[in-house]
Amino acid sequence: MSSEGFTIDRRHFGLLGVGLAAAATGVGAIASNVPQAKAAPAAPETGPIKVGILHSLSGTMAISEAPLKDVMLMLIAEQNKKGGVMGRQLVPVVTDPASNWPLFAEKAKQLLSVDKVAVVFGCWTSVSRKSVLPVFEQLNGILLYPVQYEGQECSRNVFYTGAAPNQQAIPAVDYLMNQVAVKRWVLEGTDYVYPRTTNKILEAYLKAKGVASSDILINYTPFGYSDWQAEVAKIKAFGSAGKKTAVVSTINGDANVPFYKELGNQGIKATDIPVVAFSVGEQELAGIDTKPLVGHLAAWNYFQSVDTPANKEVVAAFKAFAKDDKRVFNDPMEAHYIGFNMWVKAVEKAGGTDHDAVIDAMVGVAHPNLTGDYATMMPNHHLTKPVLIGEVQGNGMFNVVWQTPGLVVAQPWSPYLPESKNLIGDWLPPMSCGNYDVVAGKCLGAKHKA
Amino acid sequence: MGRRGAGKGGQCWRHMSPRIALRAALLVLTLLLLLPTAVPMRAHAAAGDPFAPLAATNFDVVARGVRSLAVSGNPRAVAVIDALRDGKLFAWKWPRPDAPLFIRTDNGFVDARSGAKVEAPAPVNLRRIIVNDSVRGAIDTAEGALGLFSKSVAARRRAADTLYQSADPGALSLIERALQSEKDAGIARVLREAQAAALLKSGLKSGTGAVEARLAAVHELAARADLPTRSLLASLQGQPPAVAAAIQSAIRDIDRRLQLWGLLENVYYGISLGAVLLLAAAGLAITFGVMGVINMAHGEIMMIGAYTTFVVQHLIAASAPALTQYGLLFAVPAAFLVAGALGVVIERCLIRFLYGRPLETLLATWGLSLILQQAVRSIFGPTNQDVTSPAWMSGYLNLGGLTLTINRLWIILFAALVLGALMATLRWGGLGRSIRAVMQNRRMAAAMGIRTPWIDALTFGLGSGVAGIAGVALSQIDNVSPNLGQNYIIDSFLVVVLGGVGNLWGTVFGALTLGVVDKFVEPFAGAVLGKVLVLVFLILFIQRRPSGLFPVKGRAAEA
Amino acid sequence: MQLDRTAVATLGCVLGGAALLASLNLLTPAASAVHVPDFVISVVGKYLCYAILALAVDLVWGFAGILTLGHAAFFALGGYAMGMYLMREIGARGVYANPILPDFMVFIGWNKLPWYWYGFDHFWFALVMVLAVPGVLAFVFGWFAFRSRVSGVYLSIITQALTYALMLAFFRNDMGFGGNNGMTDFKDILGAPLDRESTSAGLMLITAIVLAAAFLVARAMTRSRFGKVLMAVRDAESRTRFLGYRPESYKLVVWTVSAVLAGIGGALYVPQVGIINPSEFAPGNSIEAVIWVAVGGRGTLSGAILGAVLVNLGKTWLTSALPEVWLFAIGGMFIFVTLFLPRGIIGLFAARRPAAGTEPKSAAAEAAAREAAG
Amino acid sequence: MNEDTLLYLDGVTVSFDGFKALNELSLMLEPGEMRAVIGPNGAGKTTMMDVITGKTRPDSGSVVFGADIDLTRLDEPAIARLGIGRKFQRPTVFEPLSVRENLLLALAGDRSPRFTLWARESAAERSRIEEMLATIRLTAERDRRAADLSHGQKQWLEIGMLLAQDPRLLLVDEPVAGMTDAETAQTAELLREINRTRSVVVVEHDMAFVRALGVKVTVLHEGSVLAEGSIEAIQNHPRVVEVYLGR
Repeated sequence: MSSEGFTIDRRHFGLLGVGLAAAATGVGAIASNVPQAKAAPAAPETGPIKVGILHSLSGTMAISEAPLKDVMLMLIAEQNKKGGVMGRQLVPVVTDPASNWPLFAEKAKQLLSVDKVAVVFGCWTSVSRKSVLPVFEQLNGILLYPVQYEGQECSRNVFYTGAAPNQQAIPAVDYLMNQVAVKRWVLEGTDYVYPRTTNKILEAYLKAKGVASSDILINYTPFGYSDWQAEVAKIKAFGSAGKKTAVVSTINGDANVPFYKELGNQGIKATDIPVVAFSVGEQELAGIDTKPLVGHLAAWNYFQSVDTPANKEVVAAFKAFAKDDKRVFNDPMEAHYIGFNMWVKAVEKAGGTDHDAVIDAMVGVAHPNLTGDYATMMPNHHLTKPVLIGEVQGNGMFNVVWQTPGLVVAQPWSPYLPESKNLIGDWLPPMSCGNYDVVAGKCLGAKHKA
Repeated sequence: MGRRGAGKGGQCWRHMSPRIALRAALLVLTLLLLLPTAVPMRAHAAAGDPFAPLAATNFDVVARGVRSLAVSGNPRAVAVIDALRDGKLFAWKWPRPDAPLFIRTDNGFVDARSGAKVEAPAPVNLRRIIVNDSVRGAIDTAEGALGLFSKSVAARRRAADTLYQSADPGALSLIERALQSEKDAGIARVLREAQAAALLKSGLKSGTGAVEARLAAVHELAARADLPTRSLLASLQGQPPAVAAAIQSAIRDIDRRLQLWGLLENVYYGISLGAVLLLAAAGLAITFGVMGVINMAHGEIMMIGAYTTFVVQHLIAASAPALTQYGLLFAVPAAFLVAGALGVVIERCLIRFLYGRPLETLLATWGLSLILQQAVRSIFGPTNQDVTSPAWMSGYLNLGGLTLTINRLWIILFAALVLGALMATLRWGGLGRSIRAVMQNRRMAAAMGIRTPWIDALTFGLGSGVAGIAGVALSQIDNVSPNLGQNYIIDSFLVVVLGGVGNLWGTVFGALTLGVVDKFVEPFAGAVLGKVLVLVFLILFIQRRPSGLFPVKGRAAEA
Repeated sequence: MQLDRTAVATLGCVLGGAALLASLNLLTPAASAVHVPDFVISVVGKYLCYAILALAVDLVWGFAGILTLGHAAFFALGGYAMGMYLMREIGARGVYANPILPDFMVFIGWNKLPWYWYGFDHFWFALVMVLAVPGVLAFVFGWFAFRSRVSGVYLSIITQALTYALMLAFFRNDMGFGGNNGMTDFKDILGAPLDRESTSAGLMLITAIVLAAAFLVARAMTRSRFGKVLMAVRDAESRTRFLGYRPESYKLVVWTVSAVLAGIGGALYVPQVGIINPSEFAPGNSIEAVIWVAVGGRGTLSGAILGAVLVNLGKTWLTSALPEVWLFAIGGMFIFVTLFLPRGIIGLFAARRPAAGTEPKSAAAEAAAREAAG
Repeated sequence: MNEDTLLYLDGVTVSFDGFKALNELSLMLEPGEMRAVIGPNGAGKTTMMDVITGKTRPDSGSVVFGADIDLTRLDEPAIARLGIGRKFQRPTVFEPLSVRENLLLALAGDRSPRFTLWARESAAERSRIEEMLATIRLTAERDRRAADLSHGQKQWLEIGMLLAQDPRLLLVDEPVAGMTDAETAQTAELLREINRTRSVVVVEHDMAFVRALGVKVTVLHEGSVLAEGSIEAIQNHPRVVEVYLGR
């Protein structure tokens, strides 16, 4: 080595020492705010209760997820005003998984094993949920997942406060079939798991109802698809076969605005070809001029426009909290509202935040929906929900035109899919199983040992 | 609905004095007991009464009720249907033989059938009749039918169209009456078509079912070869064999014609996509193509342009509502200035330190793009912003079998204008001349007294300004969200590279090629795979032509 | 091969640090003050995988002057190969208890395994694929690109197009790689359950060892005569042609090696983060990898490692400490580094003149070289 | 064609979008000859070099090396390996590498990655480098980065690299541009020395230098040969005086 090479090396040496030492200590620092750390994160039983919030504040999903963080902060603040839970204050722990799926897993691990949160409210996309699922099961955490999803999952550590397909898709199709006399169906979706599964369920369901496969058109587009001209024209053509046609849209958030704009521009009115969407709520409509869309449909378990005192109260509170009168309240927000209150009740019921105790206590807890009736946490960790069909109005709100006569109990395992038709989930003893095959009479997954 | 009703009743307790509440409760009880017997009586009452179906709880029934009511010629029809549309029509909530209907007016309730004033029923007994889109459709038709005799040509025209769309046999007599009085030839034609449609829809046994008449009708319709007609013809069932055959052949012609138009339509889609890409890439063609700056924040600059549009629209809506329709016209220069200024700042504070290190520029601007995104996110919030499209930019126009959406047309035109202006500036403008001078030979230009650093800043500003303008256009077809830019940055670079760096015409061809290829691959490969194929084609293409469609030839290229 | 102190220091920090953390995690009781929680282990393991990727990027960018904006593609491909093995390893423990088909195939209704999934039930086969898939893709891509003398920005852009195309393709559920959700819910690797601390600690250690090995290989390559030719190509490509060297073949070799390296990094990454999905192909990831190198110090292998670790450390910390504004911080850092530390953090500490033949030369010289080539 | 030509350009034409850089250029070089090529800017001197070294493909015409090797079919590396070395106008040495390493890379030998990956520096190579260093008077600088050499030293280093390549034909582009008189003289000396063992083509503006070389001169004008002969003959050639010396 040349002499100057040598000096550099010495500096490198020091530098790298510093660098990686810094790395080690830095990582240590992240961990240091906890006295002890082994897998099972028994949250402390005294002092404030930490509540993890795992929603993307940046990246592509921020548009949908960031508002959920605000709702959680509001709920926690209000609970603390009421004196917290069992006299203990709640402390929100906010992180930003930045719409990056591996980061979701990392953050979940951090929340559970480092911050020792008692519960986590978070995730939006299926993939983020799938990515954190192993972490929650390994560290026996609790996740409240507020978004409607494709089902085919039933974890002991997750409480699904959003809709399962039979709590959203199927009633919507029933409505179109019976009330609008639709005969021909376009299943238009973004190419990922939720639309794929939902459309498979719907296809099976429609066929079961005697719809010919020639009357079903299934089509997928990429994420963030913005040039809808050809697709919409295709729909128009498909709709010109002389039978009443409807579009069932599972198009993902970002692609919706251009889709509806194109519909409007190509002059497709709801009276010609109604579109019923499962991922379009007040939040998504906030981005567009809805006049051309009046009459198009969305199926949710909640609409901001629903006229009940409880709802008015919460919506007003949220607008006040966000200091912005234009902020909207939507279905996943209500899911968080219900989920949070249920968790509070469960903690009080269990007399503490011990995860196993709370998980067991959650089942059977009931809390009023903002739309009336009670949501009850069923043994399959899903909620009973009313299903509302709303029509888009000029002001970006929905006008409820129909709702299921009673509450719908979630079926996480769709009876319309061959692979899951025999499965049920029930986390109460003696079954204590997320995917129990009623025909084979055995638990396919890991049975929980209490 | 029953349960929902109960829910509503439940809420009303709070607002009612105990006495009324009690009475209502009793009422509910008794009525619930009556229910089973009530249903058939109501059905009986419905017979002959054109209003009864409106009280039904099934939207389909209501819709059909509206149609028949409209053509029934009942004097109260107009008032009732308007009330229904405006959500002022109420039904008695509990089943009752005569299913009463009320219209809420500013001063109390009137009976729908008679129009006579009635004392207000207790809210607990009322159910607002909800209008869903199928009912709304029926109302449109109805109003169409009712507008058939209005003075204004436009109204009659609309009426005729809706009648054609609805093809309601019940309206036949109405149409005939209208035809006798109708002077306007165009409207008369539509009416005849509507008549034909209605005729074909009408059941066989109704006397009008003569085969000749139907054949004539089919012929009449086959003339207008558009999708609605196709769907109408396709929907016809139980026709006499001869007629059925005629219909089939008619449909076949229409399909053949539409197919041809379909090809053209694809081209149009391709071009309009190309126009969008061109707008997105034009600015880059300056900053990257001419200056060689790999500006990863280009997309974010477009995003800023889009947000400028949003802000301008709101300012105008607030200050000069009269001009709201033309907000965009003000947004264009505003976006150019804002983005341009931003560009100059970026160049002065960042880019100029990195000349000769193009790859480092890439990294720095990437960092910048993150910052801009987050900045917008913190200022405007992460959610989409509502940029309204002015009336003159929405809707579509039919050109033969082509459906040209107007906003796309505008964007194509706009892209052409922007490009023209850009080329003019570069070719003839004083700035353009010095830009070219500096880019060709910096030292010489400097020697000739051109202040090269200043020119660099202006050039970058120009490119950014154009990107800002592109943002205005994008705000019309895409989300105005902090992520707006990211969806376009890669495509923009591909366009510039495909066209050949440093050549505006190349950029044009690059954009149009990408657009059209994409739209022609899409139908059979699907949107997702289509895009993949286009990218693969692009990679292979660049292997063949390492410096784009229009490489800068000669020794200059080597330097 | 004799080691100078840089190498010793780097190896020492990587191996020593990893060993220390692992032992502190496994051997000390949870209660003790020096105990290292599993979270730290998994995070460090992730950083080390990124460091391998950074090393790969530095090889081609720092030493051959090829700015790749698509290296995450090779990383992800390696990851997918490993993911497919882990998927098969789940066997009948999936929610549908299907012994052959992974869950995602069951619920998009496939009833037989596609041919390209055969063999992935064997670990050795997966390993071969981890090397082969990125290697072959890189070789074919590079063979075309370099032979037709695609270079500079053009190359960067098409590498970006490559990874972008792959991302879109893998998003398609019909591809049979799990679409948007990718692959997750892995149970164990070679029989060792992934949710056990010892496994994650072990994986982290293995990653450290692989990183060290990769560092040595890269170092040997760049110090050999081959490496010197490479740098000659980087700084004055046409000049080397007139000396009778074929730059394209040199680029092709280093490009392919680097791709394989990236693939290995990805393969180690997947079992530790527990998910692989198409967003790993996102062009942004590739750019970030380049930025790690720039931050650490382009053209110095230790710098690449340092950069990868520090930047990601910052990310982990900021996303929790100031979730609202962390993008400002990260973005600002990138700008600062490129503006004021053109030679990265290493450059800060290194003597005024860098060691012979390590760092790329100044803009002026680059310009000179370009003109001379004309 | 006759056996003892080393390089034979026959009717070579090159044009960049319309502009003819070389126009029917023909030129013949004997083995062991040193030839000076002069001409005003844009006369096509550099383009001629490009054509010979395979950087530019001629539109028409042939370039034959030795007995029967058609250079227009080969690319730069192949031509270089045939033993045609080129020195650029602006010195291009590998800045980050040391003087020794520069020479090492230039030494004749296997150029394939397969070889260089495992190659160790052999004793033969070491001695060759030392003698090269002596020839170009850089022995003292052997371990300095090429970047730190003076302009003249870089010129020599590059010439040294050419020698290390051990070429049969050497193309030298304006070797003394920007050199001190002393350095110029030394360079002329150096070239003559080189010329003892191999043929050389020198492109130069500096008439003093060309005279100092005292060799056959070819005058290029607008892409073709205007005149050829001894420096004296050239200087009295009326056309040359007219177009080149511009009197």
